[in-house]
Amino acid sequence: GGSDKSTDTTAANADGLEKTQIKIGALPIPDSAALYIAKDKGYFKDEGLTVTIEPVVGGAQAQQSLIGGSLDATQTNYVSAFLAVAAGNKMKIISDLYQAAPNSFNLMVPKDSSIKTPADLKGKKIAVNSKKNIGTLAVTSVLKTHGLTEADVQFLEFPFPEMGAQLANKVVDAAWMTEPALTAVQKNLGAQKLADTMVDSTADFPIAGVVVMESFATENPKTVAAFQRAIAKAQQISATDRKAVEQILPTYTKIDAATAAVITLGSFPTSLDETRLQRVADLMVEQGYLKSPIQAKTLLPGNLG
Amino acid sequence: MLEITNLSHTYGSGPSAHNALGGINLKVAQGELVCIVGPSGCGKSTLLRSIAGLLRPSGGQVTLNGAQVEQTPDNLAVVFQDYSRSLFPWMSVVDNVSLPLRRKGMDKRQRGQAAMEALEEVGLDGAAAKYPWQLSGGMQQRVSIARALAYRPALLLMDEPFGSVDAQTREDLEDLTLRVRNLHNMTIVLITHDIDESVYVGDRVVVLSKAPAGIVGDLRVDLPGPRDQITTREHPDFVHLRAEVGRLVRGMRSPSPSTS
Amino acid sequence: MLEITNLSHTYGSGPSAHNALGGINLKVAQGELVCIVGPSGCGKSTLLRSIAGLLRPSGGQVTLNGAQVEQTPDNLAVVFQDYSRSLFPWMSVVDNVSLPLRRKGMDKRQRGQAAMEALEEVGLDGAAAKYPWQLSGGMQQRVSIARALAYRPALLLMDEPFGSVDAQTREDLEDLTLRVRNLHNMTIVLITHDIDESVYVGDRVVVLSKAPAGIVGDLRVDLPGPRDQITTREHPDFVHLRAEVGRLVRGMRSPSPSTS
Amino acid sequence: MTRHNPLDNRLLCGALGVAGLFCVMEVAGRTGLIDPLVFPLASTVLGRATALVTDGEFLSDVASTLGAWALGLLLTVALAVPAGFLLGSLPRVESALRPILEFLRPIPSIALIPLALAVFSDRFDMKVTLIVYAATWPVLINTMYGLKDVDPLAKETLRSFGFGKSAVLWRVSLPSTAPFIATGVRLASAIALIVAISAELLGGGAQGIGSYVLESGGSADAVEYIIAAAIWAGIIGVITNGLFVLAERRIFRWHTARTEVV
Amino acid sequence: MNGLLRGVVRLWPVPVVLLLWELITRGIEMLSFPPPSQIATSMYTMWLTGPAERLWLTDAALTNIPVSIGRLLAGWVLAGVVGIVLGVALGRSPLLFRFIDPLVQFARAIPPPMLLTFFMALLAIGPRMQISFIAFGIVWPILINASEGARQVDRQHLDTARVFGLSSGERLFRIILPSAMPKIFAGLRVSLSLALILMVLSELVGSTDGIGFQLLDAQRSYDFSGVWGTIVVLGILGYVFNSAFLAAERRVLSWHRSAKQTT
Ligand SMILES: Nc1ncnc2c1ncn2[C@@H]1O[C@H](COP(=O)(O)OP(=O)(O)OP(=O)(O)O)[C@@H](O)[C@H]1O
Ligand SMILES: Nc1ncnc2c1ncn2[C@@H]1O[C@H](COP(=O)(O)OP(=O)(O)OP(=O)(O)O)[C@@H](O)[C@H]1O
Ligand SMILES: [Mg+2]
Ligand SMILES: [Mg+2]
Repeated sequence: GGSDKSTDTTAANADGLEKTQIKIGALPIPDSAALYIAKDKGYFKDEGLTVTIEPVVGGAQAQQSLIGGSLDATQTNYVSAFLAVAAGNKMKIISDLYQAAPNSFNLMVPKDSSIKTPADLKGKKIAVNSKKNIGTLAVTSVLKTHGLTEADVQFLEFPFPEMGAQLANKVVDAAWMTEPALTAVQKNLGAQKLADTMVDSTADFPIAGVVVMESFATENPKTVAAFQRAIAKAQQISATDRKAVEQILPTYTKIDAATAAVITLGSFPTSLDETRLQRVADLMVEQGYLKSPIQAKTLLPGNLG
Repeated sequence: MLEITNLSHTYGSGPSAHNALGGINLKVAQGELVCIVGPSGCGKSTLLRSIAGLLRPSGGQVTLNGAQVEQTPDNLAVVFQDYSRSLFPWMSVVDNVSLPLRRKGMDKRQRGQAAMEALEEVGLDGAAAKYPWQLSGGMQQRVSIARALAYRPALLLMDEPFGSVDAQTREDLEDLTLRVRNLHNMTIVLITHDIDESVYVGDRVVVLSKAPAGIVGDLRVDLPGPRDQITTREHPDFVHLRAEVGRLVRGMRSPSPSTS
Repeated sequence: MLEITNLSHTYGSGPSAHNALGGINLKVAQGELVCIVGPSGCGKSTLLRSIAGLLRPSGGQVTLNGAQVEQTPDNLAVVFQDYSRSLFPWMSVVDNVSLPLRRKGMDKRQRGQAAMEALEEVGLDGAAAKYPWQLSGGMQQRVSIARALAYRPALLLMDEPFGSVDAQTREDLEDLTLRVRNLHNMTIVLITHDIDESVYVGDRVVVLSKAPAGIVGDLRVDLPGPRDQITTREHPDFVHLRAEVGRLVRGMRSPSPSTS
Repeated sequence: MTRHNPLDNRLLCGALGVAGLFCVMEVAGRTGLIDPLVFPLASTVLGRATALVTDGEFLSDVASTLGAWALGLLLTVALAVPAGFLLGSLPRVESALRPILEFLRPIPSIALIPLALAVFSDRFDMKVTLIVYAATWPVLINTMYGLKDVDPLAKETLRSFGFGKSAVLWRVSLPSTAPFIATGVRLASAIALIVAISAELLGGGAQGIGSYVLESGGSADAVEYIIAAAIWAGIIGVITNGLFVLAERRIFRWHTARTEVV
Repeated sequence: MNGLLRGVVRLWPVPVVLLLWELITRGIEMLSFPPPSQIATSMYTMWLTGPAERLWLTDAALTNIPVSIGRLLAGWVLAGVVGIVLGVALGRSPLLFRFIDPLVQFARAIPPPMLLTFFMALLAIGPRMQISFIAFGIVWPILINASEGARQVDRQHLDTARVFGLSSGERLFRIILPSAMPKIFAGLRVSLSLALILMVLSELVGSTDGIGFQLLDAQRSYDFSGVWGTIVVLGILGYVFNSAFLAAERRVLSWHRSAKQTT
């Protein structure tokens, strides 16, 4: 495999784009709203791009698809991206998509739980959607502020939609959740918020962006630039117009309009900022996710190596 | 003891249907040995399977000691024509013979002993520990005879039981059958192609006609007992009866193998 | 044509080994019909399987037209003792018979015709479209005879081929075999338990002894031809020979079924 | 002689069986044996599953999954049956390859998905490859077992008429192994469906039942969607299996006539 | 000794394939496809760098591998018992078959990842849930083969049993089961490999130990030689189980092999 096999490498067209057909992977969650807004409002088309959005399972799988060539670009969370780069994958982040806001990623406990503060979590089981990822990173930093370490708890992997059941069945003592499951467990099970995990060192934490293979970025600079322009426009709308996001959510997720209106959303950054990204890398080093520091700027296009 | 009334059977349906039995009436008394002869494919095995309750006949009925045969009756043994497929390849010869004896309330030792005795009687005590597929055709046939005799059934059905053994063994097995019958007062229905045999062992010989099978002859064999392979076969009645049966079988044969 | 030298075979090994053939020497000339008789389980089928190249004997060798038999030789047909298992249940009767004819380079029509003729000869033209498991035992046996005869082999091996049919059909099949042999100059080795039959159809009768099988008698049958069921069987030489064979078989029998 | 015993009707009995299970699930949900919050009520799920029939998007997903399923199964048969015959009739080759095959066989196709993603630039190809990988084993093994079950006397019969190895293989071994192979294919068919959906579910993609579930993953009642889709997977399984059984009964009448319960 | 030697000689294709694999992976240089030598190193560090008194096994080896094998075998045995009992019942009772068969066909077509949702809801996560999940996922080949085998007993054998008035228990244990045995064993063998797969699946969600857990851990850490290492362990386990199974089968089905042998 490799990007040489990817679809339709048309010669330069009117805009001089190296490639006009792009397949991008996205998760059916609010993070990727801008991709769908850009497609819906025709921003991609304006740039001469034909973009197909395919659902993916998670960052790791999507990155493998980049390598194989079934995707040209994909949404991914930054923790996965840095881990992949540290493992030797050559990838570039080309757009920022999503950033944490207060109460967008909370630790939840069952209604009648004896756990009142994060300090009570010692020796308990916590559900996260994926280990060695943003959830564990954020929860660990909350634990740290309460004098605990990662070793004091046990992380268990569950898909977000199933966490409610695990809380109810007392399989886990707490669950790190995001929307719309977050609202659902509060409504259905009366689950309670134990802590907002996006505070202090993780406040306004960068969550997700779009990555491509390094080779893709070098071979298709104009296409990448066109893509970035389209996303920037869409991010602008998402950042300023919650209604637009509420409207787009039911079109690509099974979140209905009523739920979309009440859930807590993160924010949609309008630029790709290397210092913000560096926070992720630094926290990962601090918590031992990365063995050696990574310069975030090496992951931005134009910084090869 | 055994009463067959108006028994008929048709295999299949529609244009390919085959009417094998066409209304058979037959009574067999307790302790009687009835031989059935008839041309190949006429319906002898079908009749036997109906008596054994292995086949639900299309019409008529079979009663055994007054009760209609619906299920396989109790206290019955069968020596099948296709003996090799009726032995269980996963059991040794002696296990094959002793298996049915479990129903007789014997314990393991008794079963083994009875099985060994029966095997000895058919000349197979040396092969007890072998598996059926290690035996020759005739030996397999003798195992299935031993199994049936060891069981000491009230009614014994035998479908060409001595077809695969040599002449001498055949005679011995005929005598063995007669002896066991007398000892335990069994009722036996025996199908055979050997007309001499039918007259030698039978109290009666029933001749069936070609499909649909019907009874064309029912001869009582009144030979002085005990029978003996040499003297009985020389008896004038024997010679006469065997000629009679031969005539009946021949007369009833249908499209013969071409003799052009 | 066929030459068997010092053929011996032992089944299995160790303490449970069974020595079935103990050094057999036999020559069969082109066009000859040799009958083999011997007690049940002595090793007749084993001998036949060695000739057919279906079993690699432990010792000695079989040569056919000067060439040693390693594989199954060409232009050979076998009627197995366990005929029902040698028919293919997934094919109709006529297909079973015509299948081997493919080797004869016949086209489909010719094959069908030859198969139908053979079935007619054994009296089964009415059953051509049926499946083997829809036939009676004797009918299945005749199908496998028809299959072998239709093939017109140079060497035909038959293992108790007429055991499951009635007396009249048996005689017809014996005559059919003789006729086909004469027409196509086949060499035939036929195993039988019927001493009369061995003398009636055979040019020679070979008598085997009990395990390990050895040849205890090899009698030339010099009866005037063409043979006829009635006159031949009345011929004094026939009566004499059959008594001779009977004596040989009886003499060689080993542990007999108990006659207590 | 025609008896109209309702219990002779396959469809009716099957429907009763399914209805029975449905009622049990519903009662379990209503009595709180299974918490409806944890696992939705049978009636809720049924409603969701019924609604999917009119969902054009879902139907095209089903079509896409079935496409991969059919192609995968076809390739499996084309590959595994000859391979089974080869291994079954050449013991030397079999013993040489056995360590490799027995090593590969238990490797979960699901564990291979991330690796397959890195190799295939086309998800359909990837799906089909994974299907073939997983579905080959039952067909291969059943073929080899069936081959061992061929009546030696039937083979000898043909050999005695001077037919060569290949003719014996083609005219005796194949027909008498065929019922075994058919069972293997029937097993493989369900596995193929399972792998197709799992690959979509764990590997992502734009089309397929698994992708449909994936898209609903962000919803609050995702579990309902998962179960509704699972029900459709099950129904497809019942239908395809029924078709296979029907075909088997027609083709292997000679086999069933001798053995089946009367 | 001779047999052992022959066994070793029989394994000759293994080094050949390994060498080829090494050459190819070195040639293509893909991160997700590390060469076997690297996989071996990582397997060694993962499992064999423990203290000598524990046979050099690491904590990871001692915690993950035995629990996984335990779950796998428990699930397999459970599936074997249920599959044979239910399968034979279905095979011998046309009525039961008509009622249950659609459910069986339905249940076995549900992809295990979806099934996991159901099992997690029904039984809280833990060995109980994992074992029943494994058993449920692998029971089908056993069940179907058993029912097929029980249905297709040679009619002559059954007639013989009926004629001699064998009780239903004897019919079952002495006729039906032995005739169905070859098919049942084919099913058991397929399931044994499936069990390994389901075991991994059951350990991917919400588990805290096991080989699947370790696989997930390696995947999450982008440790591809670790991923491959666990895959290799799965392969080895599968090979060992299968060999043990075949040895057992050879004993139980010796009659079958000999009866069906061409002389
Ligand atoms: N596969 C086998 N394994 C072990 N022993 C065998 C095997 N086949 C045959 N035998 C033994 O070899 C001897 C000769 O068998 P064979 O079938 O040749 O006898 P036969 O002369 O044809 O007898 P019959 O007239 O009863 O058919 C028998 O004692 C039998 O037990
Ligand atoms: N399962 C079946 N389906 C269709 N027809 C059958 C079936 N079984 C037997 N027949 C037919 O019924 C007729 C009688 O068969 P049966 O087996 O009773 O004959 P038989 O008298 O025992 O003959 P043989 O002496 O040759 O054994 C035959 O013509 C046969 O073709
Ligand atoms: Mg008959
Ligand atoms: Mg023989």
